Amino acid sequence: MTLPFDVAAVRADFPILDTEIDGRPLVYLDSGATSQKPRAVLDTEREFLERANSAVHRGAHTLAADATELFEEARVTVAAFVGAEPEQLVWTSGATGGLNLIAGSLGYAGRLGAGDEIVVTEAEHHANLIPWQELAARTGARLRHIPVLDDGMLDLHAAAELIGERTKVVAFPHVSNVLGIVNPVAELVTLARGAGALTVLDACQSAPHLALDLPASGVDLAVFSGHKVYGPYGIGALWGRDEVLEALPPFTTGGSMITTVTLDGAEYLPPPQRFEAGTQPVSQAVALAAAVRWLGAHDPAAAHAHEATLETRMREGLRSIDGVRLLGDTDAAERIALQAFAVDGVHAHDVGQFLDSRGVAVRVGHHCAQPLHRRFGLTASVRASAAIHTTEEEIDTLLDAVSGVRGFFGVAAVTA
Amino acid sequence: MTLPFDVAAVRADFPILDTEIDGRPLVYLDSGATSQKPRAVLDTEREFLERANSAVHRGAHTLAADATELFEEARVTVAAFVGAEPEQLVWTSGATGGLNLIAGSLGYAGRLGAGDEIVVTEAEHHANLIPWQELAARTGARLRHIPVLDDGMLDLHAAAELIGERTKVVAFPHVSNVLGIVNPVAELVTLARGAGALTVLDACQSAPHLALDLPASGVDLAVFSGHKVYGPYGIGALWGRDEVLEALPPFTTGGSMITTVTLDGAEYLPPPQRFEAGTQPVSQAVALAAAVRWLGAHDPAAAHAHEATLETRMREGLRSIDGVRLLGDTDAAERIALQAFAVDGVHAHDVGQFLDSRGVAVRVGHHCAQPLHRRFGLTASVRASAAIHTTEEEIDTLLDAVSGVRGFFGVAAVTA
Amino acid sequence: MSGLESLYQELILDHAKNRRGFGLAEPGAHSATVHQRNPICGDEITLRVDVDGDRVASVTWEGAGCSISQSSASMLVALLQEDGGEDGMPIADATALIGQFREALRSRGRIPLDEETFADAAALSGVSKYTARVKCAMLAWVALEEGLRRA
Amino acid sequence: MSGLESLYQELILDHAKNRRGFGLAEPGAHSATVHQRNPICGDEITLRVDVDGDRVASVTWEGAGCSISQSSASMLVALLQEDGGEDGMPIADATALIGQFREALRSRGRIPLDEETFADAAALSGVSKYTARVKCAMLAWVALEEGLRRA
Ligand SMILES: Cc1ncc(COP(=O)(O)O)c(C=O)c1O
Ligand SMILES: Cc1ncc(COP(=O)(O)O)c(C=O)c1O
Repeated sequence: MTLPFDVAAVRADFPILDTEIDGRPLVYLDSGATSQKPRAVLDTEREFLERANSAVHRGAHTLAADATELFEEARVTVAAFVGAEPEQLVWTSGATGGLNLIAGSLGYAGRLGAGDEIVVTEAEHHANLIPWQELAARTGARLRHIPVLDDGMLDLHAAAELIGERTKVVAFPHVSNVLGIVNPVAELVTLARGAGALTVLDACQSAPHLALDLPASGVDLAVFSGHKVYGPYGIGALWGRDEVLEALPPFTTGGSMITTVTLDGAEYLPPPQRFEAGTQPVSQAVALAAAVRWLGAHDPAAAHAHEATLETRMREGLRSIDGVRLLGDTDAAERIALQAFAVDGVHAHDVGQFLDSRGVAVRVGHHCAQPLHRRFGLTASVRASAAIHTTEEEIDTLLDAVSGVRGFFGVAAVTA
Repeated sequence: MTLPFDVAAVRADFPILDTEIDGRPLVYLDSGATSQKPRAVLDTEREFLERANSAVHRGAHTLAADATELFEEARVTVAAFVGAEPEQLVWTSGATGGLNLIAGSLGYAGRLGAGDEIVVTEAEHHANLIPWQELAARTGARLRHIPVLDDGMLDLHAAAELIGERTKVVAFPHVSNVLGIVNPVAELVTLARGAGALTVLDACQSAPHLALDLPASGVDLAVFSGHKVYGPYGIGALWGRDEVLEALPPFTTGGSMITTVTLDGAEYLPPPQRFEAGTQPVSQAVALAAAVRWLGAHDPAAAHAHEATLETRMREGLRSIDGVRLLGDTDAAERIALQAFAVDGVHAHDVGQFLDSRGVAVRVGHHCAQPLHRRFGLTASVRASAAIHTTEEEIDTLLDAVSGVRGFFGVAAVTA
Repeated sequence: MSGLESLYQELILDHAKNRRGFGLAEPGAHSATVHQRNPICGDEITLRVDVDGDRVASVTWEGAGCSISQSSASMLVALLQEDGGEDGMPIADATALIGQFREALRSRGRIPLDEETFADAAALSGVSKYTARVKCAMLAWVALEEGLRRA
Repeated sequence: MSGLESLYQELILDHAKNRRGFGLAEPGAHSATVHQRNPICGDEITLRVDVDGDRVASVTWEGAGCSISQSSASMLVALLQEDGGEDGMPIADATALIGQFREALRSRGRIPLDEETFADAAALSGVSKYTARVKCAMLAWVALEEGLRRA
C-alpha cells in the first residue's frame, strides 16, 4: 500500500509558493520554463558558500579539499540520478550549453561533411535545432526533420524513411516542451543505430518528471538543465557513453582541462574534465546534487501518480472548455503534466494576462518552438506546466480562470 | 580627509571568515582563485529565488515581469561597474566562457586565415591562450607571443616588433594572475590600433581591485568572472564596443537570441541577446549586481589604499625571507596584492600544506599559467592573493608561516 | 477599476476589434514599409507610411497580435488622422509624440498619457504598469518611427 | 603528533631527500617506461619497470615533485626490493599491493597501511586524511601499475 502523496508537505519546502499576486495565492504553472527551488537547495548552496567555498582541484588548503570533495560528490549524485557513472557526466551551463557543446565538438572533429545528414524533429526547442542548423551550414551537411502528426505524435513512418545511411546524428526531445508527449526513445534509437548514427537526447523536460536511466535508454548523449529540476540556474549536465565522449574534442578550452600547455599547444585531460574549461559552477553543482537528492527522497511511484493525476485533470479540463484548442491532443501517449493550448479569438498574451490577474502564472508565446507552432497554424500559445508541488485545486483554479477568458474579452458568451 | 579604511566592518560581511582551520583562524589568501561572497550577495540571490524567481523575457505573469526587471537592472548595474552601457554587456558563464565566445565567434565569422597573426603574452592564463591556439589551428593563422622580462614586465620592444599588419588580434591580461603586475593597456592598445588589430582584455584579476572604464581604455572587447568579484559562480560578463559586437556572429545558439526560426534557418537578435542563447544565469546576474554594488559602497580611494598597503607589506615581507624567490619582482609597476613565489628546496605543494596548518590558505601549482612558470624555470609556485577584507595581521601571519617553511622541511637552518 | 480592467478598457478592446488603418495601402511616391517583431511572443506588424513633404500623409498596417498591440496600432492611426487633419500631421510632431509615448509607457505608471494629446491612445496609460506589455504597445509606434526615418 | 607532523614524518622527508631507485636504468628486454602527471600541480614522474617472467626485476624512476610524491616513489622501490629479494617480487603480488595501497589512501584515514606489508611506505598512512594529496602519493604506484600492464 502506498501512502497518499503528501503534497502539502512538499509545498512547505518551497518558500516562493506563499507569494500572493494581487491578493490571490500564486498558482505557479510555469515549471516547464523554470522550476522553483526547495529550501534544501537554497540552504545547501548557502552553507557551501559560507563554510567551504574555495577553488576546487587546486592547492593544498583545507577549504579547497572540502570544496573539491563536495563538488565531486555532487557529480556522483547527479550522475546516479540519470543512472550513470560520474566519469560520464560533464557539467555544462545548461541544456543549451550542452547541445552547443555536442554540435560544436562534432563540427571541430570534422565528423560531418557534405552528403551527411542530421535528423531532428519538427517538435524541437530552438536549443536542439539552431545548433544543428549552424553545424549543417558550416559542414555542408543537410538538416532534415521528422514531422509531427496532427495529434502531436512523431511520424515514425516518416522517421523510418528519413533515417538512413547518410544520417550521422539523430537528435530529439525526450518530451517536447510544448506537447508534453513522451517520445518513443527506443524506436528512434533502433532506427538511428541501424543507420550507425549518433543519438542525442534532449532530456530537459523529462528529467524533472520521469525516472531516467540514460545508459539503458540506448541513446549516446543526453542533456538537461539544473534550473528545471528544482536546482539552480547556470548549471546543467551532459551525459555521454564513455567511447562517445572519448572520441569528442573539447568545444571550449582554458584552465583545468589540460595536462601540459606550452605557448604552442595543449594536451587535454580525458572526459569529463576535457569538456569543463575554466572555473566550474561549483556551488551550483553542489546545490543541484541537493535538488536531485530532494527529489529522490519522495516515493517515486507516488510522485509519479500524483503528477499523472494532475496531467489528466488539466488536459481533460482544458479540452472541455469552449473555444480551447489543445496542442498535442492525444490519449495515446505517456505524458507529463504540461499542456499548451490556444483560446479561439483571444491572443495568448491576453490569456496569460487574464490568468495572471487570477494568480495563475503560465507561459505565453512560442516557447522557443516556432516551427512547431507554425505547424499548428499559430504564432503563440499558452502553456500550463505543473510540478511535484502542484495541487489539484490549483489545476481547478487554472481551469476556472481559462473558462472566464472569452467572456472577459467579449469574444463569445461564457459557456453555461 | 579620508577616514581610515574599516576592514573590521568589511570582514563582518563575510560569514566564511569566521572559519577555523585546526583551531586557528582561517587566513584566506586565495581570492585570486575565487573570492568569498559577502552576505549581501548571498541574501540578494536567496531573496530573488524566494520571491521573484521565474523565467525572464517571457510571458505575462507578475513573477516573470519582476524577474525580468531585476535581471535587466542587473545588467545596467554590472555594465556601469565597468563604465559601459547595458547593451554592450553580454552575460557569460565566466571569463573562460567569454574568451571562448570571442575566439569561437571570430572563427565562425571567417575573420582569420592563413597569413594572419594573433598575438598574446607569455604571461597568459590558459583561458586566454588555448582558445587562441585552437583558433589558430583551425584557421591557419599564426599565434605569437609577447615575451615576459625577468622582472615580470612585458617586453614592449618585442611587442612593437611583433604587432604589425598581419596582426588581427592582440589579447592580453590586464593583470597577470601570477605576477600581479598591471600591464600597460594604453601602450598595447596603441600598437594594436596602429596595426588595425582587435584588442581583447582579460580583466579577471583587475575587476576586483581596480576601477575599470572599459570604453575609455581603448580596448575592443573585455571579459571578467563573477566569482572573482565577490559574486557567484556560473556567471561572468563580456563587454564589447557596439560596432565590434554588432559584427560578431553568435557562438552558441538556442532560445531567446532569435527573432524568427524556421526548420531551415534562424534570424538573430542584435547584441547583447545574440550572444545569450538559452536560459541565462538569472539569479546569479542579480547576485552579481549585488556584489558590485557592495564593492562600490566602499570608498574606492580608501579601499585601494588599503589594498596597496597589503601589497607592499606582502611583497617586501616575502622578499626579505631567506630562500624565497618572487615571480615578477619589480617596484616599477602598479600592482595588485597578489604575489607568487617559490621557496628554495621545498616544493610548492609542501609549502602550501605547511601554510594550511597555520590556517593560511594559498594556492599552489601552475595557476593555469604553465608557459609563464616554464619561463621562470618552475613547474609550480605558491601564490598568496589578498582581497578587500584582508588585514595587515593576516599578511604577517603569512610571512611568519613562510619563514618557518624551510626549517620544518629541514632544508636550511631557520634564519635568525 | 481593477488593474486588469484598466489595462483592458472597453476602448482598447474596441480598437482591437475594429482596427483603424488595417490593410496596407498601395505604396506611394515617398513611402517606407517597416516590419517589426516582438521576439518574446513572435507577434509581428508590417506598417507602411507615406509622407508628403514634411507631413505624414498616410499610415496603414497589417499584423496579428495581442489586443494591446492591435489596439495600439489602431489608436496610433486614429491619432494621426484626427490631429493631422486633411494635410496630415507634421513629421516632427509625430516623432515628438512617439517619444512622449515611449517615455510615458516606460514610466511604470508615473507619467500618464493625457487625452488632449493622445486621444484614444491615452487609454494605454495602464500598460505602463505592466512592464512585460510595454513592448506590445510600442510595436506600431516603433515601426512608424523607423518608417519616418526611412521614407 | 600534529596532523602536519604525521603527514611529514621524518622517514618521509628522508626518502624525499635520498630517493631510492632514482635515475632511469637502461631499458631491459621486457621493460616499459611510463609517464604520469599530476594535472593539478604539474608534477611528473617517468618510471621504468623491467620484468623477468612473472616477476618485477627492477623499477627505476625520475621526476620532480613534492616530498610526498618523491618519497612515495622511493618507498615503493624500497618495498619492491626488500620484499622481492634477489628474484624480484611476483607481478601478481605487486599488483595486489598497489590495489591495497590505493584502497588505504582513499579511505580517509579509516584503513591504515601496516608496516608488515608496506615497510617504510606505511608512513604514508597520514596522507589519506589529506584528500588533495592522495594523488601525489599515488603517482608512482599508478605509473608502476600501468607499466606492469604494458611490460
Ligand atoms: C587572468 C585570468 N584569466 C582567466 C581566468 C579564468 O576565469 P574563469 O575560470 O572564472 O573562467 C582566470 C581565473 O581563473 C584568471 O585569473
Ligand atoms: C525541451 C527543451 N530543450 C532545451 C531547453 C533549453 O534549456 P536551457 O534554456 O535551460 O538551456 C528547454 C528549456 O528552455 C527545453 O524545454
